[in-house]
Amino acid sequence: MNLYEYEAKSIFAQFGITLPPGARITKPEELRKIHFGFPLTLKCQVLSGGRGKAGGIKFAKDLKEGEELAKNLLELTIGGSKTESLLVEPKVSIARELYLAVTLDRTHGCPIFIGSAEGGIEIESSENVVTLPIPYPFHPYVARDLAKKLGLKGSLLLKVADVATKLYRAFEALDLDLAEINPLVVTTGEDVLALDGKITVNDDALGRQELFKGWQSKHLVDLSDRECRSTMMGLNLVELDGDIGILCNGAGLTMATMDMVKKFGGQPATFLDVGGGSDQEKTLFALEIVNENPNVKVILLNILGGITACDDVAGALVNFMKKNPETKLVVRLRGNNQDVAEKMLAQSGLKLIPDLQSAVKEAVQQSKTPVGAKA
Amino acid sequence: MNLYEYEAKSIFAQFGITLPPGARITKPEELRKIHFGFPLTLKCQVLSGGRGKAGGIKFAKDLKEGEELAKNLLELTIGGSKTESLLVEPKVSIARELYLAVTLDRTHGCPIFIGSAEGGIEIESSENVVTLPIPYPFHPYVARDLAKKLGLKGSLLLKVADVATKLYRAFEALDLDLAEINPLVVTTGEDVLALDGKITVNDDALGRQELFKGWQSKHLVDLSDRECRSTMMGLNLVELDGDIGILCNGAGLTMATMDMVKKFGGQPATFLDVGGGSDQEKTLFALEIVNENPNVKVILLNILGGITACDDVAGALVNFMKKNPETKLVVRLRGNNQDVAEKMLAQSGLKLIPDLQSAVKEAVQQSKTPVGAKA
Amino acid sequence: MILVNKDTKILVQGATGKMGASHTKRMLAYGSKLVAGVTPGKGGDTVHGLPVFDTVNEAVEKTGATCSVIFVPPYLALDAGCEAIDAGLDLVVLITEGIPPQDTAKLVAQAKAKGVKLVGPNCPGVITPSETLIGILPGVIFKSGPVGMISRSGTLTYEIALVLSDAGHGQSTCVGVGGDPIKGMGYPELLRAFNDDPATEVIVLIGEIGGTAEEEAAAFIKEHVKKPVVAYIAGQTAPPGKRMGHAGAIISGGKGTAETKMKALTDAGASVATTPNEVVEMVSKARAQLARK
Amino acid sequence: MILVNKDTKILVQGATGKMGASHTKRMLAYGSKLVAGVTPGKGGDTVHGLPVFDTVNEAVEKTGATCSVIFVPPYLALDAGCEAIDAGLDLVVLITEGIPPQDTAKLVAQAKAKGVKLVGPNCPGVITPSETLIGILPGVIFKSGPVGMISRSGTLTYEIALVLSDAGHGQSTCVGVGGDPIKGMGYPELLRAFNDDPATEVIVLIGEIGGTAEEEAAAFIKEHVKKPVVAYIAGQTAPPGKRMGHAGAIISGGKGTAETKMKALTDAGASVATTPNEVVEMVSKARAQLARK
Repeated sequence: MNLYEYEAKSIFAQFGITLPPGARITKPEELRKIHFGFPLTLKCQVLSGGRGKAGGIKFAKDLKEGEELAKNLLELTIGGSKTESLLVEPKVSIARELYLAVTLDRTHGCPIFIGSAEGGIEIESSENVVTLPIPYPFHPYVARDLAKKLGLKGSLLLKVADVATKLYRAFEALDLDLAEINPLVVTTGEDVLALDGKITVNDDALGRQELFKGWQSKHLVDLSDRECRSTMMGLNLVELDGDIGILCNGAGLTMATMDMVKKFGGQPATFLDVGGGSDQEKTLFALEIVNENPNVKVILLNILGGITACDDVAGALVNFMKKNPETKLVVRLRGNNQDVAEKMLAQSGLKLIPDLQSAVKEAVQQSKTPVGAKA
Repeated sequence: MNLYEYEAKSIFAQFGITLPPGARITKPEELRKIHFGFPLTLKCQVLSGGRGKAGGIKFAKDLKEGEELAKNLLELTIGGSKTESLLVEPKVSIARELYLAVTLDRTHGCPIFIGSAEGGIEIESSENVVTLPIPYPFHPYVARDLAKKLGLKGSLLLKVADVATKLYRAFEALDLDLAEINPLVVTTGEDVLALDGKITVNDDALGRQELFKGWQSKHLVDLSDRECRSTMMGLNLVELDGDIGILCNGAGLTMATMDMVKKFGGQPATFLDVGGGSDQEKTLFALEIVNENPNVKVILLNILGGITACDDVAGALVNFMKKNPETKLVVRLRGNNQDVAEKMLAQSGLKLIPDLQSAVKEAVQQSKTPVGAKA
Repeated sequence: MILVNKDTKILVQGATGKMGASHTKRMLAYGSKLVAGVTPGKGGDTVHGLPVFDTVNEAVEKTGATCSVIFVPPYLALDAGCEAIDAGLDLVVLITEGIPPQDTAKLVAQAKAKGVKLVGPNCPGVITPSETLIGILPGVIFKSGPVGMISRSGTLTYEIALVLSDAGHGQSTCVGVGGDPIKGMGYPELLRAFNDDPATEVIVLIGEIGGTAEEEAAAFIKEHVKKPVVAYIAGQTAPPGKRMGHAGAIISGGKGTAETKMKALTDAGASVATTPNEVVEMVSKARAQLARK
Repeated sequence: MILVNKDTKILVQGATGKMGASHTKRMLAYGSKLVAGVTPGKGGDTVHGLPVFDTVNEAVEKTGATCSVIFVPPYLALDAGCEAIDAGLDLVVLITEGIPPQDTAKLVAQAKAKGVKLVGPNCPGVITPSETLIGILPGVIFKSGPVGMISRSGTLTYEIALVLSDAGHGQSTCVGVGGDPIKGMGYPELLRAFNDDPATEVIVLIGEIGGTAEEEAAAFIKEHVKKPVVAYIAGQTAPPGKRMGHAGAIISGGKGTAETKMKALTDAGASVATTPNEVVEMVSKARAQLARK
């Protein structure tokens, strides 16, 4: 779950990281109540990236300009996401900028610090990036090692190491996947402030982090409506541009099926992993949500049972076909209770295809047949 | 720092350990406001042990009896400590009693669980004691291993392991030296309650535990007034029954000096370790506090300088002798700036004895000389 | 075969839960040498004839188990995993999905410190066909033979084992390393084990988008692996920036694409398939070549 | 000599603090091979001519130090100690007094996991007379010779070294293990080292009340130590239940008395003195016996 900048900053503050003063506004006229003076920075609160380039950050020299800019910014849509609010901050007098993050590193299998002596950058494309694995349990010396590797000295080394320590504490305490300060600025007065930040909370940890209880639904704004509903049901749906709706059990098999569809000339419309051990209700929901997509001409259901019982899947299919007799279905079903499932579906006039490659080819062919295609 | 039972219990509650209902009272008439009914248990809140044997726990069947007992108990002195207040609890219907503690173990060099399937006992003299070293970082399975070793089964195993887990969490979070529940009772209704408990906070950690800020002075009641004042000054004073006031630098040397005094026929009146690197002010305070003890006939000051500068000590001595010209002093001073110190003290008429054994013998002899002894 | 065989004594943590119990039954039916279940508070019970203990330490002491397979809920996995690791087992197979990755990182560090092999989490387990099944794989799909398999995916492993078995290419051992970004055993250690295993002729590596594990595997193959490797990468057509089911399956910042992985593996001398059926063709070819030698 | 000699390269953590700086000066004056100071934020400075670095890792990389002596305040000792241990030094000497013992327990566990020798905390350090002094011991008191000393106390060690030196019994190495209940190296490891050290003829063990370390030492002596051991226990007249200066020096629940310790050591074959002067007599006697052999 990605957080808005203002939310990330409230967490930074909670862990003792110094911020510039700031206020969140949802109406231009709220600017009048702000106690710190002009010039001001107005920043769109959106979950998508590329805010700066999309014109989502503006500077106002006085209230009149501020209100005008605020009005426009509050109506701005960036990367498909509507601006949720504005974060207003005084313009900071910057001596230098740094980059600081904690994230999980696959290769080391542990959290790492990422730092750069240049901030406000796209970290993926920066040349001067320093990384440092973080042993568990953490001790602050690791943060000092990082600051040293960034070439810092004296009190600045101590201040940046202190911020890095606090950033790690937040990362660990709140089960974050990413805690990033970019840029971390050093002001002309030698203060070290988190000017902008990004936090990604680990989705699997949401159930044990009191702070984020109930936050999930309002943070799915970069997903389509169907993707959101799937997420809330515990299903992983990714919508694509094609016309073949793919449902499988297991992430790898779903990707492989998608790859095969494409290889044999078809266009996937959905990636939908229904997971292991899905029950009838969940499978039915999955079929319905794929079917809702108006681009879908044919649904390819590929279930290879390990945990999943084929008869449960068949039950869901029978129900679905009753409600949606027009929908084209290609079904590959293999595993536990396959024989029972076969009988159930035969009664509904649906033939199972036991071999995946044949099923994929059949689905591709059906997607290209105009007869009986949905309007 | 030892805590009162009611304080220990408030910490148990904070960490989720279930307690019987309870109220602390300082006046008998407060019993009338207690919302849980009779019979009641009334328990003296004192820091010294042996409360039960000293008659510090009583049961009252009704309000009348309760007020009478409360009046008496509030006036009770146990092991030299005055009763601070009473903890009042309803009588619990007990099915069985257990013992549970977390403490630091010297031999293993780490925290350990101590448990016993019989509670309400003196753990030192119990036969059925189970101990289990606790690896760091802690995981709850260690608490289950303990419960298993105590012979518990089923839901009781889970409940006791849960209490042990919470007890460890408190122990770690609050820098405790000892967290003890004795007895941990299983009620006839299968609830697991901490009926009595003891907490010792590590003295060296008091400076970083917000919860205990300002608590120290009110918890020194088992010390003499002079011992209290020394503790508040950061000095370790133990008062003894003899007449030779011993001041040394370093715990081991102070003990050795005390042992030698006794060996050569003297009686130590104080053990006072002035620590390493003491300054003039602290040394003067130490001399004064030893001199305050009316039993002290002679002060034996033994300083072997490593960190301590002899001239600082000499300065303190010169000052002390000006104020207390009557006090008999035997001084052994050796180490840094010894020559300077020697000159300073020679001017005040005091001769240094460089050898410890000779100094001890001299002090013992002076303690037996009645001439010029203090009144 | 690697890691496990018919003599491996296995205990099941979370054996009395719904999933644990049903897979205990299946593993027993397969012939796996399960010796104990562990569920705190259920000591003394039995599950499908298996004695249940309250603690791993007790189960190990009483039964001599050297391997644990874990089915506990995600937030209890760190505790259960450390219990298994600290008890001094050889191998811990962690099936549980949805463990917060910082917990996994702690488990991985603990396993490393204690010299314990950890497989998973979020994995189907390990099977040495005809000998033992440890986890949730459907045993009937796997046949005994000379193909060693390593995979980040569950059902995709079954799919490929299915077409391999149908084509007469049985498996020495299949290890599902799991779909999470932070995990226990990875490709290099398992590639080394299969390379050293006399029962394995050909190694099949089933990867997917996300991370750089396949690139690291390629480097390892180039350097150390003498046996033929057939690789398959799922997600060749996955869009960037979207998590494709597995927590670890995401192309981010242009990194972790199937393309770069396939190229690295090809460059390292592996045969790289684009469909499961191609995997079969390549294994057939490799075995035919070995037979000619 | 054990643990350290004139070639031991030493870094000083907390070298720019008041205590660290003054002892840095003393150690340099003694001839100890100090190569670096470490104080975060003071990198680039010097202290008594010694270069100061911001981190232990940098200091080790630049100077090749293998030993650290730590003078940081008590609540920073866990961090500084782990920094030293994780940097892969051989020996860490922790002088700091007043460290909360749970922090010490974490340090002890970390040192053990990484195979690093930890001496202290709350200790005077280690001296190999005429070679190197690491810590706060007054160098002038110690003379080179064949007596190996292990002690829980600071100034009492100086007292006994003083009377020994005056009587012509110099020391091979003296190790102050510290007065805290939880500590790094203990008697058994050091007894073993002195027993194996060709430069040591007689071992002097200076214990005190509290705990059972002396009883464990006695068991070790009985089993493993071939050289004569002279022991002294401070606190023979200490009252029970009172902490005598050191955090570890307390008789509680009837345990940890000088009497039981002295008896255990006597039973193990050690000569047990009741005063520092008796220690000298017993060492003289032991050396005379050795000389006759």
